[in-house]
Amino acid sequence: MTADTITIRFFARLREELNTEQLTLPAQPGLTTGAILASLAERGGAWTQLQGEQPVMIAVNQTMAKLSTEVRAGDEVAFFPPVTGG
Amino acid sequence: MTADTITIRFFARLREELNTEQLTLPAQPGLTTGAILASLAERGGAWTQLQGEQPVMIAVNQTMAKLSTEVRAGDEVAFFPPVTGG
Amino acid sequence: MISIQTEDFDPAAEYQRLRDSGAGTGAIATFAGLVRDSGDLSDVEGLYLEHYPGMTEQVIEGLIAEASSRWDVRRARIIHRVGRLALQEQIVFVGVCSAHRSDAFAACQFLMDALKTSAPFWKKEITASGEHWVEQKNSDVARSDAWK
Amino acid sequence: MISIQTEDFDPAAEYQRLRDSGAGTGAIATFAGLVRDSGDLSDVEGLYLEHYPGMTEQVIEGLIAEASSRWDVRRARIIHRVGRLALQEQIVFVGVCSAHRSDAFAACQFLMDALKTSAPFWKKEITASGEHWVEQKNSDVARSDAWK
Repeated sequence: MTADTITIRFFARLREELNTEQLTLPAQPGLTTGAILASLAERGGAWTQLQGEQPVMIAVNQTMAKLSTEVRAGDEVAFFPPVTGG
Repeated sequence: MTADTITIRFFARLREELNTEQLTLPAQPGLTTGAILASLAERGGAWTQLQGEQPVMIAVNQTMAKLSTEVRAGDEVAFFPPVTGG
Repeated sequence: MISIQTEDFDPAAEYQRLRDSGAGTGAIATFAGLVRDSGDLSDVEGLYLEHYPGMTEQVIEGLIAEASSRWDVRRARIIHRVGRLALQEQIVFVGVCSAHRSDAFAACQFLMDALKTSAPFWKKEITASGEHWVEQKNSDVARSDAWK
Repeated sequence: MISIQTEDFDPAAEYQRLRDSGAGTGAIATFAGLVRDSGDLSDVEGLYLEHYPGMTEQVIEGLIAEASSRWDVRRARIIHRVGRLALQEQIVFVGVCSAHRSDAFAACQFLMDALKTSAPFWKKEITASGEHWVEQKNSDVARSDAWK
């Protein structure tokens, strides 16, 4: 990862169904996690679930975040299903 | 204890303050635990507390009982302060 | 299973027994009470615990039966010590295993709360300057009543 | 103290450490979760647990800080295993010691409930006929929300 990209990570069921653990996207001014989800959903197939009915949890730099959270170059964004530990 | 008496037991603070662990009383028709407490309180001194403000718990044959519980020959009656275990 | 004893107990062995209660066990909640240095009095050096033999066991059996009727209790274990106990010694152990964590927690907590207000044990605090029978706490009665 | 690990843990050693937290400790509440033979699926043979390294520790530290601000917590210990776990293996341990039993119980239960809905762990059930990612339970969310 370089200073002008954003790292995207997937966990658990999402990681398996997207067959993707990690990818990088270019940073853009005003980019939000919601916009990232929308653009990834356009890839079709399993990716459409990122805007589907099943809830997707969002973390930015390892802190829970919202669809409206803005993302900057160097940030780590994670998408995952509701947690089920304990 | 014979078949026509009642065994009275005291525990904890009551046992110490009355300086009595156990005593026997004659059984009488219609005798209640309340009547026993009243007659013991007449002994004066520390015994008066059996009818005083501090609550006295009552068990008959090792089951919690009330002032109105009737007591028969052979029964074991216990008087003690509120419990403080655990 | 209920034990009233003067000897110390081993929570590790108790935990292991609870754990060995079958493949349906998903949750084990335990509680241990220790002798603290301040209770009604400060500078407590130890406790003396008295009980009513026979009645104590009967009351606790009733509490376990009640817990088992209200929650999924696969096994419950209660140990209560009596006699003279030094600072930081273990006084009481309550362990419950269940399929589910909510049941294990509820039953364990109910048993501890009910034990405090229903089982015939009495505690005397011992300090350098004397002894003192502990008074029942209103907060303990309230906690126990909350389960009714 | 927080540990996320693939290795098993020893509740006896954890209990002993909680017990050694000083003369003011009067209460130790512990919870352990085990792999059960039925969850979302029946005939479960084991679990696979995934987590988000780094974030997990951060979230749990926050939960312990919150518990410590709400209750008297003298020491809190959380261990959560990840990776492949067989039936009846230990998954999670939460131990809290406090001056008072009500605080020990509340903090222990809060930590377990919050862990279930806030910490980034995901559980997959493994059976003879396949695997299945566990769904978050509404009842777990409700229990966790009840602490707010």
